[in-house]
Amino acid sequence: MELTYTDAQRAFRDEVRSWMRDNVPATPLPSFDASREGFEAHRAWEAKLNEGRWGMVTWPDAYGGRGLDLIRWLIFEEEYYGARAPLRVNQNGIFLLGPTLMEFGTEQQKARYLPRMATGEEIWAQAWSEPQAGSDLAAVRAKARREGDEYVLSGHKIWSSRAVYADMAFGLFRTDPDSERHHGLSLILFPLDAPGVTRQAIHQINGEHGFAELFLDEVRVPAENILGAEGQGWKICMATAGFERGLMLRSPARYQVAVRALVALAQSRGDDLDPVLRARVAEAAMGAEAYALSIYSTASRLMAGGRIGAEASTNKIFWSELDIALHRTALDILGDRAELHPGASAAPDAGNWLDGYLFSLAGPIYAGTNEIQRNIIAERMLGMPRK
Amino acid sequence: MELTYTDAQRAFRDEVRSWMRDNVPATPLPSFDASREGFEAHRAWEAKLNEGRWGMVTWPDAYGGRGLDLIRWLIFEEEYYGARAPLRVNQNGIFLLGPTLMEFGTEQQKARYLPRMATGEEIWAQAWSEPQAGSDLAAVRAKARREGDEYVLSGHKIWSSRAVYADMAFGLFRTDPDSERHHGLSLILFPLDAPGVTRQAIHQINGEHGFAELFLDEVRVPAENILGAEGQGWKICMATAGFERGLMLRSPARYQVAVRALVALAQSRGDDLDPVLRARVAEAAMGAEAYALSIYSTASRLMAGGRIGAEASTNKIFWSELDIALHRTALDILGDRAELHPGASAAPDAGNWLDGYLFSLAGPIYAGTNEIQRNIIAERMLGMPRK
Amino acid sequence: MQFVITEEQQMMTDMVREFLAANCTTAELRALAETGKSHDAARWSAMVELGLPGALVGEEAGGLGLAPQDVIGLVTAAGAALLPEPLIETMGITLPALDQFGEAALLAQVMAGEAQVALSHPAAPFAEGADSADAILIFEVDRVLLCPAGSATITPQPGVDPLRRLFAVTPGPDAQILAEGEAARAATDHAQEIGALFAAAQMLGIAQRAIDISVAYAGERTQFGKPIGSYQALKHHLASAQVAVEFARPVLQAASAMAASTQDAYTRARISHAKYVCGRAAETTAQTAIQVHGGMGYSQEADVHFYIKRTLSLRNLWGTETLHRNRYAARLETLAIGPDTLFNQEG
Amino acid sequence: MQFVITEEQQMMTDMVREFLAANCTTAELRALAETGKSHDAARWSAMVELGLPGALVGEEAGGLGLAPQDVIGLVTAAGAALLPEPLIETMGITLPALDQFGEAALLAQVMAGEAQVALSHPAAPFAEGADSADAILIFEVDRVLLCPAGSATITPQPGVDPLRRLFAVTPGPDAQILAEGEAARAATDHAQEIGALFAAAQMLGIAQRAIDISVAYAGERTQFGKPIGSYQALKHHLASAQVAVEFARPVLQAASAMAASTQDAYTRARISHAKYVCGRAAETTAQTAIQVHGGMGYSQEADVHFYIKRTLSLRNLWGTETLHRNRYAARLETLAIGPDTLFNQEG
Repeated sequence: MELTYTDAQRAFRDEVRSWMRDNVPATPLPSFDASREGFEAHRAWEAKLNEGRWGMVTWPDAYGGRGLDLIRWLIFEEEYYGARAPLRVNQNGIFLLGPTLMEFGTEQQKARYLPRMATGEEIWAQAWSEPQAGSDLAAVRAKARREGDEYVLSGHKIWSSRAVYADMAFGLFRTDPDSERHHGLSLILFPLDAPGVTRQAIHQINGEHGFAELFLDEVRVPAENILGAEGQGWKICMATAGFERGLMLRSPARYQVAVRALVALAQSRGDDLDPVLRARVAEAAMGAEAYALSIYSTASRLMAGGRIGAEASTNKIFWSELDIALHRTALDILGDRAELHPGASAAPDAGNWLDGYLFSLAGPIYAGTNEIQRNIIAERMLGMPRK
Repeated sequence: MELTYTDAQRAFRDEVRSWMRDNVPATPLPSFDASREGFEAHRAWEAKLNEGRWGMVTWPDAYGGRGLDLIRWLIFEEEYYGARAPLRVNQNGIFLLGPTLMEFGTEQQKARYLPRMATGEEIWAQAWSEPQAGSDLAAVRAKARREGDEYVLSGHKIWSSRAVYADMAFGLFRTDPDSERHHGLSLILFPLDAPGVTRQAIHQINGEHGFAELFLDEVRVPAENILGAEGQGWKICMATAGFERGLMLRSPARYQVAVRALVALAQSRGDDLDPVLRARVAEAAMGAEAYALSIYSTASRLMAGGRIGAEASTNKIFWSELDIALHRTALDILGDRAELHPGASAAPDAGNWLDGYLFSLAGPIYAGTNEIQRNIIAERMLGMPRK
Repeated sequence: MQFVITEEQQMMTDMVREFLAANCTTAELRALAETGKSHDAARWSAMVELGLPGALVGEEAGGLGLAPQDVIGLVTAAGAALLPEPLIETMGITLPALDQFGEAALLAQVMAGEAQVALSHPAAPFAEGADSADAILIFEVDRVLLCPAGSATITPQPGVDPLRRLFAVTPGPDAQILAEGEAARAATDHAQEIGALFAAAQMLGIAQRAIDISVAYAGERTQFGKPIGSYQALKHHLASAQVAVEFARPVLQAASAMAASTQDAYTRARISHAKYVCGRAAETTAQTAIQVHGGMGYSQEADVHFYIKRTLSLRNLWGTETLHRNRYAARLETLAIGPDTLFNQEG
Repeated sequence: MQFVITEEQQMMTDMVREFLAANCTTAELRALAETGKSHDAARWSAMVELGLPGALVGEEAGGLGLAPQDVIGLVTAAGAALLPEPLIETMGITLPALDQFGEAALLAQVMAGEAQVALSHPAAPFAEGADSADAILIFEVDRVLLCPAGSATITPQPGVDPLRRLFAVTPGPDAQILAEGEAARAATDHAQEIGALFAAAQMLGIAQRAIDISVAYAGERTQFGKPIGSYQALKHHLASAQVAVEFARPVLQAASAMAASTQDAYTRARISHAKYVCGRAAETTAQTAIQVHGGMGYSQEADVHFYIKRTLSLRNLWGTETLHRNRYAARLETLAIGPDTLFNQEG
């Protein structure tokens, strides 16, 4: 183990830091889940990022990246979050579909989709879940029928993140009408403005609409929009879910920045801070640090040729529980001002803690509930009996 | 609600307190699970208690009790624990079999067994579990064969509490050899010194032997030793388990006395006590108080004609988790002396915290694991689906 | 020693529970929230009709002359129903204070449904519905003021609960001083105790309701071919939540029975205990409820979000978890403890 | 930046793990405990043979010249195996100190298996095996003493772990002062850091082993007609325990990599972090293991009890949970924090 950065890594950090200092908007952008205006402001930011070639630094140059390794990706993320740069509106694209395309896409598909992903020209939504297929994704009923050079998509998707304003979606469809469960499924990409697509915003707990329901009625897309072969959808989705739970869904830097804010909030209380709250701040900080160390360790292992396995499920559980604990601690420090929105004049220190807390409650649910993750850990990692 | 004691109740408390002050041994008796000597010392204490007519105050006078109500029983228990009187070596008898006999026994059985239980002449062990029938009690395989006026008992029992030194046991046997699961079982009383009974002590985590394995080889008992009718064993056991989890298995006073000691331990640290530990002491005290209030409330309800239902399972979970948390807090206060036995000269304040902690770890297991209790709460109390 | 709800108390609770079931459904709350208001005039009139706002006011002053323990069940029910009108504060704090300070005319108006008085207190500083009140009762550390609505400066303080319209209040020159010094301190302290007790009760109601709707949802929603409520993990989550509720309830009840004398140190410790454990129960349960509801729990389509939002308010109102735990800890260090002290009171 | 175990490190760990699997089974530990002893001479000789006691001593002094990160895997393995002989303290603290203070003769004797030196330190006051040692190394706050066995007064302090024979130590007149003042303080501080780091490692080993034996037991034991390991409640208990282990391991590894400079404030905070989370993981896991084993877990028939007992010692040795959490909290308040400080070191 050698836990110090090389000079080249330090220089890279300086480069990112300097660019972010010059380019991160001074005032936070409006939320990309609350209005078209906020969404487009984030798209513009993605374009700006791309100008600096920061769209996705691990991708090859040809697709708009810099061909960097995972340690540099982590350094980039640290500086990105450290600069409080805008959240990535295209996270479904760059962190989920991107790696999937890299592994399962054709050369044409990579060339067609990745560069526009890096520039923010095409912002992606996910379209996997259905009303009766939440944790049980294999219960997908939406259909894709092959007709000549086209697939015709029909069905009802739900919990499609970003789909209210996004341009494109990647969805799971049953291409074999006689198949059951995880057989006969395919992953198909489709434009959200295609005829036959109706989007309906879901009002989430904080009033924003980060999710949509999608009603697909005979939506026609070229047959080349299939990712991988017909019937490979399940396998590809599981690989994508691996990325999701694994390295890229939640940057460790996110929690380290949140902890920095939490410590500042705690310190603003001076000696009035209750020692139990001080201890909870310390525990949250330990959690954020442990998560970061774990991701660095995984990144090192992957760079040495390893792969992500079932242990990725432990990440999902850990960060989602950390996120709730961290935000609860902040609310407990805020006391009777915890219920106020940041805009309330009586709560100059309220910040985004309330919103962050509400958002954190989704953590144990989405990208596979923590119950499912614990099943996976027990059965695949520990080898406990399925039935 | 009227939460003050009547004058008569106060007078009763004074009477108990005064008797205990005069009679509780100044030095603690040796453990009844560690040696025959300790066991017999506790039997002698039971006899002494009976002289004061304190064997089981809720029982009718005819059986050695005082015919008192449950509130007075709680007051008795408070003074008993408050005086740090010896643990009841016959708790299997007075708290489990006693109430069961009262409900299901014949007049002859009551007259035969209850008075000797009150005096400690007969100390009882429980003989339900078997190696393959732990949480799954309906998997019992030990057999009772009717031959004329006798039952002939054979089988292998385990986790029989007190059975190493006790006189009698109440066991669950399959009287119908063709029966399955909870059908065809009967509850039969048998002497532990009968020919064919072999007892083997189980060394528990703290080195004592509170449990035994029993090997029964054609043990003959009179047919009148059956409690209830043949085949009623399951129903009766479940009623007994209700008493166990319910009101009488764990006196609230036990935790209130433990909390008093915990507070004293914490206060002996003065300003050195870490505030987080102070908070945990407060939480333990709240738990002990909540448990006591809950039992008072249940007792009042029972006196008004109510019955104990599935909510008894919540008691078992609550006190067992409280017990662990309370003792862990004490060990954390003791710090580097926590691992020492009370006899160690370097740990004058170690008390019985270590032993209490180890004992507390059995709480979530015995009398039905907490997993089983949570199933019961979910299915019977909340009405969630079984399958 | 009778630790049971009396028949009269149970009847009162049942009556209010039925009223709320008929008149305060979550569908109605959604409709109300969409209007941007937080009070429904018709529902308030009906509660006035039932005499509820004056429940703790003496009969000689036109109230029902009840004690805190008589209404703890109805406060719990109001919590479960997420009642948005300020019944609990009005009944528990505002009207008894108006009575105490001889404001008979305003008291009578409020009991007749002809006036509304909003409330501000150091432990609950933002006055709910101050914009539609006729006057604001302001407890300060050593003053109690009654301020005509027109004279106060109120600043909206938008919060998480769509059914709580909050305002910071600065009393104006027309504010009338009801009490000062020791009398004011006693009144402000008393208000905090009742506020904490009733906040605890509402949270207990929320906790049980959140369990109940989760059990219902888990019985209907299927995944992998069976109801999700048949999975042991969800069963155990909800069973644990129910355990928390079961051991908060008797603490709350005992606190309510002692609440006639809020100066008593044992009473205060028990109110702190109740606030602490009811708050824990509500928060754990609301989180569990969201988890059971999955994505629906994170949306506004299901009702769950209402419960977590109300809990976010109530947990920190009338003293935070930290404050109440520390009060309880101080009791351990200053008053006798042991099994015979369970029902102690001073004097 | 290379956050991976090197091949050499892995080989060392595997070698020791295999040695322990062959020579330190729980059956052997039971047999040893029954003799009333806590050390097995043959096993110690074999470890001496492998050069393990001198692993951290420089090659010029006859040791292996390794760094803490090179042995963290073997310390973890020793924890998992419940190794009763004092390898960890000897290797980590005693021999490096003898080397530092120029006690070359005694150092050589210990490395040759010809002498044993027991250890006492303010953060681990009771010297294990002092009755069979030739000398006792005594760290005090500002003195370091080496006391011939015959000169020290030792008082047995019976403890929970049958494989730890503990003694309170009072140095006698023949005790030799190895260091005083600043030099002693630095040595005592350094010993505490290494002690905490290695206690953390042992607890991590215990945690993983306790999970592993529980998984095995849950796969064999049947109830209600199926293995208890197929019940979701047990699966989730063990999965949660595994999560705790997964996020303690990288903290421990990082701490070991920084442990060459224990004066560094970042290093100390990370060692505290490691001790805290490894202790939590071990305690939670040992409790879970007892629960999974049911009645057997509460008896001495199964092995589980060994793990909880060793954890009871290690959690409070070399600084309690409270101390380490407070040290970590102080770091937050005095050193820079944020995503770019993860691998910071002073100077």
